Amino acid sequence: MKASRSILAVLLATSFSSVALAADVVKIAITGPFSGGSAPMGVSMRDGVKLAVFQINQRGGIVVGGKKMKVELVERDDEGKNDRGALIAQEISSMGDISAVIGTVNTGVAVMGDKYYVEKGIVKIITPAAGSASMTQWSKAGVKDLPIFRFASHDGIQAQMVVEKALRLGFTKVAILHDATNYGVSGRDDLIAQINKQGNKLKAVAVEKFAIGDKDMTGQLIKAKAAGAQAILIWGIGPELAAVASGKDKLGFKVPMIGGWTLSMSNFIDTAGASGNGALMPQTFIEDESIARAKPFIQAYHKAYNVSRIPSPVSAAQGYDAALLLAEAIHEAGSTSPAKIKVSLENLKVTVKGAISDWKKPWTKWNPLNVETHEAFRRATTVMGKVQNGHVILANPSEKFVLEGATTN
Amino acid sequence: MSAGVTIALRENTAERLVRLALFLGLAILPALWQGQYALGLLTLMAVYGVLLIGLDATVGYLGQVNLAQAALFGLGAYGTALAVQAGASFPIAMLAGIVAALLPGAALALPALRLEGPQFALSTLSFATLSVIFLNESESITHGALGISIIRPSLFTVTLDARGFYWLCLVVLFLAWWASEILLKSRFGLSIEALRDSPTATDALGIGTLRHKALAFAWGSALAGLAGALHALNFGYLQPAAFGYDLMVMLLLGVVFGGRRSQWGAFAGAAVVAMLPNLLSNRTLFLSLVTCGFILTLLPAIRALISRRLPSFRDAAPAGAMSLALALALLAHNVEDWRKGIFALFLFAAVVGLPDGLAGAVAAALHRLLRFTPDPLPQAAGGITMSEAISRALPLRTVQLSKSFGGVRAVDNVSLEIGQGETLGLIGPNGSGKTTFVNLVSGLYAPDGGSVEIAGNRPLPGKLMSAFSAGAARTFQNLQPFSGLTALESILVCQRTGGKREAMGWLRAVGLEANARDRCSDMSYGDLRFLEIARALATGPRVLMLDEPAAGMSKQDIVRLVDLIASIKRAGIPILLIEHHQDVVAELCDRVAVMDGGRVIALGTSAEIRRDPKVIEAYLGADDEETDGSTEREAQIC
Amino acid sequence: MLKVENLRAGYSGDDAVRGISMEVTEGSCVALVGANGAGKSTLAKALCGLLTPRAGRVFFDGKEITGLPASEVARRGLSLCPEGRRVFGPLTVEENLLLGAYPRLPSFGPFRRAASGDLQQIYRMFPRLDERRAQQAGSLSGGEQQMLAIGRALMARPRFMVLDEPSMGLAPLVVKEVFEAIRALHSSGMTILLSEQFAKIALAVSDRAYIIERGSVVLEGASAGLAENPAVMAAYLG
Amino acid sequence: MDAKYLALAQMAVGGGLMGMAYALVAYGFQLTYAAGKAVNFGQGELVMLGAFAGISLSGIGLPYWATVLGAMVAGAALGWCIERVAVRLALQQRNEGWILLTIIVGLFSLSLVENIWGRDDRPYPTPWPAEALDFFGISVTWPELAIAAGALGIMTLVELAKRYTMVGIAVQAVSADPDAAELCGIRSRSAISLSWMVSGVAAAFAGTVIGPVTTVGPTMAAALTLKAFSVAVVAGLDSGFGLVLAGIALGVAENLSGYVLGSGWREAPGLILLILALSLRPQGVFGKKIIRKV
Repeated sequence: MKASRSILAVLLATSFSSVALAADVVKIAITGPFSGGSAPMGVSMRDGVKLAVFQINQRGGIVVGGKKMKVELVERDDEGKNDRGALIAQEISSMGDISAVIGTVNTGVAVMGDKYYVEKGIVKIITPAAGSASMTQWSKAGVKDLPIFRFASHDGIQAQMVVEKALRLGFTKVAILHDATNYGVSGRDDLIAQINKQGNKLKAVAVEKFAIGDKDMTGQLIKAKAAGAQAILIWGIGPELAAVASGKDKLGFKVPMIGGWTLSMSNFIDTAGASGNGALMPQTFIEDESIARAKPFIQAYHKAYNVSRIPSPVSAAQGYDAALLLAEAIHEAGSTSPAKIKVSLENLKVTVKGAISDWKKPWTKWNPLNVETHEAFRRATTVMGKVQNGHVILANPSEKFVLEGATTN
Repeated sequence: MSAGVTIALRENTAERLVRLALFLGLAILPALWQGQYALGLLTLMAVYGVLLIGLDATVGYLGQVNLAQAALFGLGAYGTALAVQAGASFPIAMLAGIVAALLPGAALALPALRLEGPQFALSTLSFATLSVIFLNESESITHGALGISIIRPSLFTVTLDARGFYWLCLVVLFLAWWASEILLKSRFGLSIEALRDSPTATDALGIGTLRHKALAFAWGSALAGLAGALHALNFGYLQPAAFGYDLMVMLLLGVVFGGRRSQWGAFAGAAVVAMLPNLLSNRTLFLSLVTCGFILTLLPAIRALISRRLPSFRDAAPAGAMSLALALALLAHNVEDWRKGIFALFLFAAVVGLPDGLAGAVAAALHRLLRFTPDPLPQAAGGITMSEAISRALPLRTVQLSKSFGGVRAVDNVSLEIGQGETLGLIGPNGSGKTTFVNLVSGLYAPDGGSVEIAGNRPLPGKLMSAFSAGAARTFQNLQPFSGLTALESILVCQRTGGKREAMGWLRAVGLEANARDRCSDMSYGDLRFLEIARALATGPRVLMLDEPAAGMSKQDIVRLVDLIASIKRAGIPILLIEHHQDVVAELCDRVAVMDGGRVIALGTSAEIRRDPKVIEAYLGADDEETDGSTEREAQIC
Repeated sequence: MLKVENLRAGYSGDDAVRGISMEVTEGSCVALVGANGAGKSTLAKALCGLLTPRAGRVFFDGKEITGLPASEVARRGLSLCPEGRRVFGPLTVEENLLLGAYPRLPSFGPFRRAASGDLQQIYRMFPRLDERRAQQAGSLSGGEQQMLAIGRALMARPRFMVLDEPSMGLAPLVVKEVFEAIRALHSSGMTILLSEQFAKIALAVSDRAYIIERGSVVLEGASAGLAENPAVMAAYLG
Repeated sequence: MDAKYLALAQMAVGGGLMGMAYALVAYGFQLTYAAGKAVNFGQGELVMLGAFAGISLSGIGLPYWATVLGAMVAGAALGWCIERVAVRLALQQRNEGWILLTIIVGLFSLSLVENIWGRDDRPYPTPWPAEALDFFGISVTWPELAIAAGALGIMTLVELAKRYTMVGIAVQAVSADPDAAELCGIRSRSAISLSWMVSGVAAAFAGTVIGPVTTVGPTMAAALTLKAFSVAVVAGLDSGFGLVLAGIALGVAENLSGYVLGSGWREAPGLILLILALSLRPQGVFGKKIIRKV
């Protein structure tokens, strides 16, 4: 009896031990899909954040109100499933000691879960989810005070760049291909809106959908080819993009692919092989060690995770920079309270030197009429990348200055 | 010997009290376990509880792997969400959810319910896939992959906060539980269970298969819709992809893990499915869970070793799985990465170690610890009487009935009649076609030629139900017990009129009054034979067919059996009696037909038959001299 | 050669075999006679390992075989020709026969050649099987199936054969044919245990017999003597 | 030929070739179902594990054919494992446990693969030429042809082995009547194990020929399992080469309806046909009718 009671005591003690330690650490949560189809993005983002946190802790932590505090991470795998994401949001927001959240890949998860953070006023930096709905939902709802920030080049910007690029290459007829997820469908809508906005000089001669897991895109491509498309504008994730590329080859349909940032994922580049060459996509980051700013991050990542290439470099770099920005905001707030961190994120004083850029006040006070206030990336901070022989390079080398990064905003 | 407190509670009362306590506990839990997350998990558990109680109707009670529940859940959720968007009030929106699941569920029932096993699973799976395609592609209605967002309307005038909504879910769960229990413990529910154990017997005894399957499926669908409605109102955002294969697998695991055929099991399964994957994220909790699980699973293996035998696979496998889980939990570089694998190991240990599920294991443990007195049984009433006014038509007539299997003519041009109140014996060596004859008459097989007439009606060939409606009831040579039911319940499902008292009356008639509460799977072979006769009698047949009722019975039982059949005969019920025991046949039968090689070789009184050389030969086997003569004689008779 | 001590066996519920002891000496033909449901088939199954006995022991050639799996028992030379024939319906007649010799045929090599001698012997014994060697066994008539079942059991070159209800469901003429084959087998020196409901024919073929009723032996002795015994006849027709 | 009809023909051919892949995976279902009336819902995971095993072997520099052989060996071992760990027990318990235990084993394999080989899809390296072949305007790639040839090849091989080796005949005997087979000295349990091993071999082989077309990733299993299960049940779980016809029919139906109705609806007509086919012929289109006995 005595023994069992002491075992119970030990169990209880261990389960509350994390609470006991919580006093002198800053707790940050990372959420995203670490298993399942979108895992390559989720895992790269997570590892980017962890790398930043590791470096911060190595330096002794964040100085908060004169005291150095280490950062402790809480990881949650949302499996890319909405309900699971919503539950995780509920869990994190009721933990009570979480200062901020970084993450989310799938737009649906953000739409379903973020309201719990908003209710509790917990700061969240969305990265790398690019779907428009994750921010526009708040302007639609007319939320006055929003603790959600985005650190990703959102689909609006990306669609604008894709359409611009297609026009600059002199195309008049394009096919739009997209996957059947929230990401793909909203990407399609953004593209059509952009074509409209840029004067309807492009004509979408075919709009076709494909499902996650589809590996045979012949039907969609035959239709695009028959309609005389000169380029394929595409919104999807790695494996299906690769299937489109190889399907194009099979049919001898030699037109360029221009699409969302996901065309830079290694699972597209590896799987598509030679047929992926020439694909164009907006990028906030390119895994190219010749870019001086990016080099230390790339090398540190390769070393820390023992890889020669990052599965999703954009996700990783954005996760890394988001963590750095957050750390700075906590320092400037001088507190681990989410409310104060939110205010300091909206008014960052110091320029943060990240792997992507020098971030100078990336966000401003939330205005429900203008989602851009909580969006960090602008058209000017995003470049066009191109797949070449297994790597993403700058489509236009003259844009290198953007990545070398004069101060942003 | 512990002198412990004797629990004088009645079993059902105890169960009700525990359930009440459970719900009260759940209702006050948010006050103790604070926070939105706790509420979120509890709400999810309540919603899944409703969903799994519905799924259990098909997976547990009907015994069919139903893969459509997740999709029906989704359809219900979308129905509610669309209704809310259209401005419906709270109760109307809930109703819309139920209807949105019930109607497609009914449409699926039509083709699917004629199937069993893998075929049933596949048709429900196809339906599920179709539903998700529909939700995804009908962008003008459902907004497709973009999903649909709603704001929870107020319930009449009350705006529900998270806690209020949780309480609402609890109330719905309670009602669903209660209604399911009433439904599934009623004659209807018993019929479903009977159906699972022997669809042949339920058809032959007029309980009917299709109708019950359809109703069970409809009930499951309605609950899926209800759960879907709660789900939509809970999260306020829906996407079609959420209702696919992954959810379906989780639900199925939940039902089996919790324990089939019990609302407690469905609830336990829901708790596990809702909580476990989420709780596993907490490192400390998770480690203690794995450790506890590991220690628990070690027990059977250790017990085996103590009694000095090698632990069987069933004893050892859960421990193996849990030790692997423990190793992963302690050694893996990143435990979060292995979450799914560890969850799978947990489930493996549970499914192998607890074949009756969590609820089954707990109930068994409770029964070992405490003694419950069962509810009292009503006084027996009624007895063996002819059910309806005797019609003038012959109870049974077959004309030139034939049936072959492969190259063998099992029944060959058999024409027989049974008169009013007559008992006809049907004897013959093994394999002579007696049982095939009964199978033809009772509609299990369709004859190749000839016709059957029962009490003046011509049932459809090859339809058990049709033969039953005409007035035939039978027992089976290879017993077809409703293994999951008790003796009393077995009678209740077969009765067309009357209640428990009358059912007890039938049990009394066959001398099984004391066994009323025994589960058929635990009854002896002889008792089951008597129970089959009681079952057939309870349907009020116009002709009773007994297929080798004395086979495998002890001498005393045979004496009992003869008395029973004699009393059935006295009540005026015509009987077709297949039997090997000559003394039984001689004592009971007015006439005896002898079959050999699929044909009737002799027909007459017992005494006449006994003198018939063909019969003697058929029974004692062919001697050289006799065979030659007999084949010629045989040709003359037929 | 076969010795059974106080065997009890059954499926669910009551034992169908309630403590039977018996013995079969080498070269003899012993009959088990009893009505349907007396427990003969249960006994036969328990002997050859298809059913694990609940109590008692079985010795074959002086070695205990109680509880061994049927395949092991078969490999030791005890061959059961089961009740209801149980031929492999989808397979051809010749494949059925070959399966009888399975343990000694090469798994991948030229098995037909290895078994050709035995096959010829069976075909000589049952010419009808020769005619239908390429036909599906399920399409044979009852008598042919019974011959096939006996042939299949013989292909194992058994030293001891148990024939369970070989007459079941057969027309009298066919029964005669089958029993002639059994008699021939016996005279060629095979040890046989014959379970049969037709007392007269079983007693005519066998040397010794056990009369079984409700799972127990009620009479035993030389077949000739039992055939004269009016009690045996009475047991069969009441 | 008119461009529209050419496009339809292209879709039909592509669908038919993919249908051969379904048939190949479905064949694995058939083998284990015959052995003990068990359906392995982890069949897709076996395909995936086989493909990953092959990729690992090619990673250490083995040529394609050697990776195929290696994968098949791994498949045999995995098939044996599943039978031992999950199926034997479920069959003894005679409940719906089989379906769950195989799903659970599949779930665990998924997690295993995600952690060993990562979560990414990757290509399966092959020696086939990259450019497509052109038959009267219809393009067909080498890996697609390899699926068709491989499917027919391995099915023919196994079917021949079933008919022309003693072991094969014994396995058939066990599936027809396990008790009678035991009486012939055949160890039924070993025969069932063997069936699972062969099923594993077929699945792993399927992984190595399907992998080059679809790419290999942890998520490839679910879709394949469901498609193959559909093909197996619709054709009839004892239908032999009927699978090939059912597989091709499903593949063609999918592709054509995807083309005509829009890609989102590609599976719908096939599924509706499937439900109808089952309600008309529950034993499967090419299956044998079952007689109830009491």
